[in-house]
Amino acid sequence: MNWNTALPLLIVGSSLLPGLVIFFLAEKRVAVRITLNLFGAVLKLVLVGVMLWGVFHGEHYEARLPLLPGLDLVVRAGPLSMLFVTLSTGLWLVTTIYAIGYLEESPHRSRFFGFFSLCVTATVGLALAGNLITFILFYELLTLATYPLVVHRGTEVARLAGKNYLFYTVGGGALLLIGTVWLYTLTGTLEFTSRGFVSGLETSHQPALVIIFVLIIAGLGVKAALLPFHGWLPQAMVAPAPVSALLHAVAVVKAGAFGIVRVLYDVYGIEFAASLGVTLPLAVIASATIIYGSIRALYQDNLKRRLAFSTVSQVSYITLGVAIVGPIATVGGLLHLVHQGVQKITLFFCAGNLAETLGIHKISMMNGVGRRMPWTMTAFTIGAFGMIGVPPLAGFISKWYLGLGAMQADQDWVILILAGSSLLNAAYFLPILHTAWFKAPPDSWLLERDFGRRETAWALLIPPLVTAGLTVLLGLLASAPFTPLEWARFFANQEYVQ
Amino acid sequence: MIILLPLIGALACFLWPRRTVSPGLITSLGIVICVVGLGWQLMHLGVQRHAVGGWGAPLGIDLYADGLSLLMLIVTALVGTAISFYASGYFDQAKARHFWPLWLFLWAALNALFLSADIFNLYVTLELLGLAAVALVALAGGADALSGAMRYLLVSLLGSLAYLLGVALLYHSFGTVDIALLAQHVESSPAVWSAAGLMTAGLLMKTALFPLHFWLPPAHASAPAPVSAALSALVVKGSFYILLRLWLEVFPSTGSLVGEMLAGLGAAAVIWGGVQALRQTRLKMLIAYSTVMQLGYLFLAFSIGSAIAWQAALILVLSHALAKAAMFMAAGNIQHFGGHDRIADLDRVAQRLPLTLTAFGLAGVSIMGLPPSGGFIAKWLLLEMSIRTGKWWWAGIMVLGGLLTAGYIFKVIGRAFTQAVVPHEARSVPFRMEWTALVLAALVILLGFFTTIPLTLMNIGAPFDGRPDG
Amino acid sequence: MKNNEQVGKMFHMLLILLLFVMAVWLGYVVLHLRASPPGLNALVGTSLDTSGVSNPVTAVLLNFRGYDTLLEMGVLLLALLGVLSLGSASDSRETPPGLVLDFLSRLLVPVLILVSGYLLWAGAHAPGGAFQAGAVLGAAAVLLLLSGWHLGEQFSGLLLRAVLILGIGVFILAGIVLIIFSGNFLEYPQSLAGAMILMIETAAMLSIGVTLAALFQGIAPTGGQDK
Amino acid sequence: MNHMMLYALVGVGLFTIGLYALIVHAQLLRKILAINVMGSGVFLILVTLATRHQELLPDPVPHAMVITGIVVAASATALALALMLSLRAATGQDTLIEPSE
Repeated sequence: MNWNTALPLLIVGSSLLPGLVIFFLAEKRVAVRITLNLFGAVLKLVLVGVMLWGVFHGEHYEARLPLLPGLDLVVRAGPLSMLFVTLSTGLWLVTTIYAIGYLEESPHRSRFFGFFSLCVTATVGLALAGNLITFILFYELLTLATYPLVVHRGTEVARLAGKNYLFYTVGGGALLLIGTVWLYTLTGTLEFTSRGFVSGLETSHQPALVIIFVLIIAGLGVKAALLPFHGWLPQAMVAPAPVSALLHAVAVVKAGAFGIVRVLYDVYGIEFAASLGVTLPLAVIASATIIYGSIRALYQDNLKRRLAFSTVSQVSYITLGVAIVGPIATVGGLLHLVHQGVQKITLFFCAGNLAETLGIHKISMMNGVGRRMPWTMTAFTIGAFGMIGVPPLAGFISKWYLGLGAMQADQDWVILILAGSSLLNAAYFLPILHTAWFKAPPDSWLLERDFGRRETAWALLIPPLVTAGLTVLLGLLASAPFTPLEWARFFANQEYVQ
Repeated sequence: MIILLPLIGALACFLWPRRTVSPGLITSLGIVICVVGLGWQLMHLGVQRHAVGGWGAPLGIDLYADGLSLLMLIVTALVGTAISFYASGYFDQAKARHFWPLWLFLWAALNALFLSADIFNLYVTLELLGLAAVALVALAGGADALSGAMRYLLVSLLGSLAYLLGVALLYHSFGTVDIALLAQHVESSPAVWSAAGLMTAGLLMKTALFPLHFWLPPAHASAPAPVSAALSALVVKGSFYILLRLWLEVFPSTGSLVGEMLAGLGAAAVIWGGVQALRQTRLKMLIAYSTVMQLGYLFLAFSIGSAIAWQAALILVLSHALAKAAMFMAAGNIQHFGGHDRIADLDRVAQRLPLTLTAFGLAGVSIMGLPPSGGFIAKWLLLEMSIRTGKWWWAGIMVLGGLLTAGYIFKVIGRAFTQAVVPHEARSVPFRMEWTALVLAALVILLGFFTTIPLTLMNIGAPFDGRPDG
Repeated sequence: MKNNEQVGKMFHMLLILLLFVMAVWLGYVVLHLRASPPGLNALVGTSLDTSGVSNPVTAVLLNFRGYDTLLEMGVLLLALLGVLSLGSASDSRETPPGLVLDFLSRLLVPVLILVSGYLLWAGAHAPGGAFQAGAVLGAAAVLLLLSGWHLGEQFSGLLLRAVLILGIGVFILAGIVLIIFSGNFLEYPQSLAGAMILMIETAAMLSIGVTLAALFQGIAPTGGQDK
Repeated sequence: MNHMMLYALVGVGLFTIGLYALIVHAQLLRKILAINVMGSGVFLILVTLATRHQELLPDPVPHAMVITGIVVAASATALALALMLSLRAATGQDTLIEPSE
């Protein structure tokens, strides 16, 4: 086994092993657990950095394990995987720090961090997956690993939310599975290939291919919270804040969106998919989800619920971008995969801080909170502006590319969607900001915890500030080397070269 | 000789009842070594045939080992060893002196069954198996267990008699009871079809295929935990194995109407078992209905009928055996710890047995057919084959079954995360009982990555490629 | 309720009908079996000379298909184990036997033992053998139990169990020894076959007899007492 | 058709009657007896069919099978009776009961 084989395995294993060890740690061994967690996260980040460098210089990283005759488990590094791997690894480190601060003193921490690590393992695994069956394997693992996190609080509400989550995701998994098996019987391979591997099939198979596409996309759409499969996401907000961050930004929702990109580009091939006539309906559904999510978000008073509906809306930008069929729109969609993640995680961290420090869960209770927690609310503001798409923040860049891509592909109606949703974004974010900054604070907060001169614990404050900083940087330095923009272009070039 | 060792062990345990545990465990390890030896033989020398008494068929009895038998023996050895370890912590002195001889007899019967190539000899092993299983169920004592055991005994005897009548018809038609010889002579005739019908019906009773499953849940649910594990994981597979052998080798063509009918019943079992499992309020009943359901999957292969479908069914046998044993052990731990197995009150118990719960969860992953696990691979292959052969409705059944399974597995697991209100008085669970369950469950997950090994093993002697020639 | 009854009746009729059809079909099948089955008769005849016994049934039971018989001894022992594990074993009934029973048993038991010995011996060349002999022996033991005989404490422990497993134990032992000598499990060398079969049969008879008696003892209801 | 075949038919009849009784009767003792009747039917068929050729000696193999079968049946019956008695001691009735919740 040489280095190029070992590296992807190491990247997957660097969270798996600490995770497994953590399960068996006694509850009170805090120091060991924190060390393990951080060690895994940092190590992973370093390894990913090495891999980034390698992939950029044309190295080929791949490891396979025979699963069945003719079917291997494959992990392989490519531009698209690197984009997602880097995102989730980076955000994982931040989220781990945050979770350590957030869950201080709460019960079942070993269990929590164990599954937490598994969850990231699954995400990285599916990002690196080199064929559809490996993808499914990690995709289902992700479902299983997130379930205990969703129900972590152990209340009846949490149990029901978990039940709901499973109902959707396991159902989705079943659709995905059946679509994949069917595809396999037609093609005899599931290996991800640039520009797809199904286009060589006889034309008589096309109706079947369309049905398979619908099955697979529906299966993935559950996690990507596409309309009408979005129902689980707002409910799952009962989970602790780090878990929400994980669901919305790092892992689950992104896994769905990422899967859609994979299937569209590396299984069907975007041009073949367009010739099957399946991309336009997908774009329409994505658009509908964008508008619907935004409108629902307007009516939520619970902060995390509003953020959740915002995610429903924002994640569909990714799908929309890749379904428009055009290199620039693809770049936009992929960029949004990263940018939305960074921005949304900021928002959830801040929401968690408010809940943890002051006991605030509702927007109507946020009067003047900016004066009590200025740093947190600054980060929140940056995240929110990014979501709305205010230049020069990250969100602006991705929306810009989306718009440009739509024009290039002659899909002008998309511009309307983008504009409309940006307005709606503003409509549901700006009131929050107004409440927080410009209304008078109440005499006392609901459940205030004292942190001396700081507004809250360091472990809670640093992560949102870091991600907010990233939001700014990703916007300002969008065209510097090694940015997501460059990777996305790298990928789009591979897929669209004639 | 794989059969004799447990027999001797059983006798030893009977002879010296005070110290049953150590001979029991030594025997278990001995069997494992023997099975490994046989596996080595098969891999290097090919299929083995041993003529007992030196006479050979048709006069004497032949033992026959190919990949199929080997795989079943391996499953039995794995699960059996685990059960032995588990039981050494489970039973108190008074029960143990009865458990060990009975259990080793059961094991001997299974091994004998998997090695026999003679349909009358199979009848004797079936009876041995049935009686041992019944006696083990009754070991739990109490009205439920006794009634379950009684029902089981009646069904088992009825099944055996139907089988025996079939054997009689076959013998008098062809003058032999050796499977290979029968395979050469059999031709379609009313007698053959009656024999096939009788034997199949008898074996289906014992395999508890819907709608002949009624006896299984009470028996499996009321037995002591290690026994439940053995019954669900191994005993029902014994009669399934005979069924498989008969239809693969003796009776003409599997893709026929009978195959479709069996698969149809299997599909009904999947749905019915799943729905019933969802409705149960007791954990062990739930697991027992889950067995009814999973057995249904096996019969789908009768319709699909290709070699790969059979292999998938066997992978399913393997992973189900491991997973179900782990589940029953976990349930046993919970019952031991909290004194009950009501699902609604599990939260008081489960949180304090994290290892047990993990075992249950991991086993559940395989039972649901989610990756990574042996159950997933089996399901993948079955799905693939059903679509390939154009029988996509079975794929639909499988997916629906998977969803039902997820429903009932998480019905249990979900309880484990809710906060317990009332603290619960509890007995501590021996270390090895928790770990045995966990190891089995971990094995079934690992199986998801290393399926190629059992696939290679079971293909020794190509048991699935239609009838053996010659 | 009436409706229920009617359904029950319907079901009943249906069952009878189904069973009737099954019976007719099986009858037809039995009558029309292939005219000349290539039975094993001829083969048994030719192999009989080398089997060590001259009664074909015994030859089949203990030589050709001896393995079946071995497992069957297992079944018998297993049933006993099962019965014992139910834990209802009890002393024999408390009421003293009547005069007739007492007298008869004293008279019959020796005869029965003698008969069983004869059957065992005869099994080599005429109908008879270990099972028949064992059954008679068992009957003798049951008779003793019924008429109030007790086994001494010193016999009911290890020794009794040793006798119970004697049959199958000797069988297995012989099999293993034979593997070493002739390469096949239970393959008797021609010269010793008769003697070995007799030895196994003797052990089997003892075990069968005692097992049957023990089964009876295990099942026998406790005389009059509750639980 | 010779008289032996008549016995075989009786065997079929016994099997059927036993099956009927097994299904219809609730009492365990009757069920156990029914099983035994069925068994006798099977044994009868096995043995009588062995003598279909008057010119030859009866085929010994089925005889051996029947002996084995009888021993098995006797063992099973013993176990069944013991179970039945234990069940009656535990529940006070001689029929099967449904599992309790």
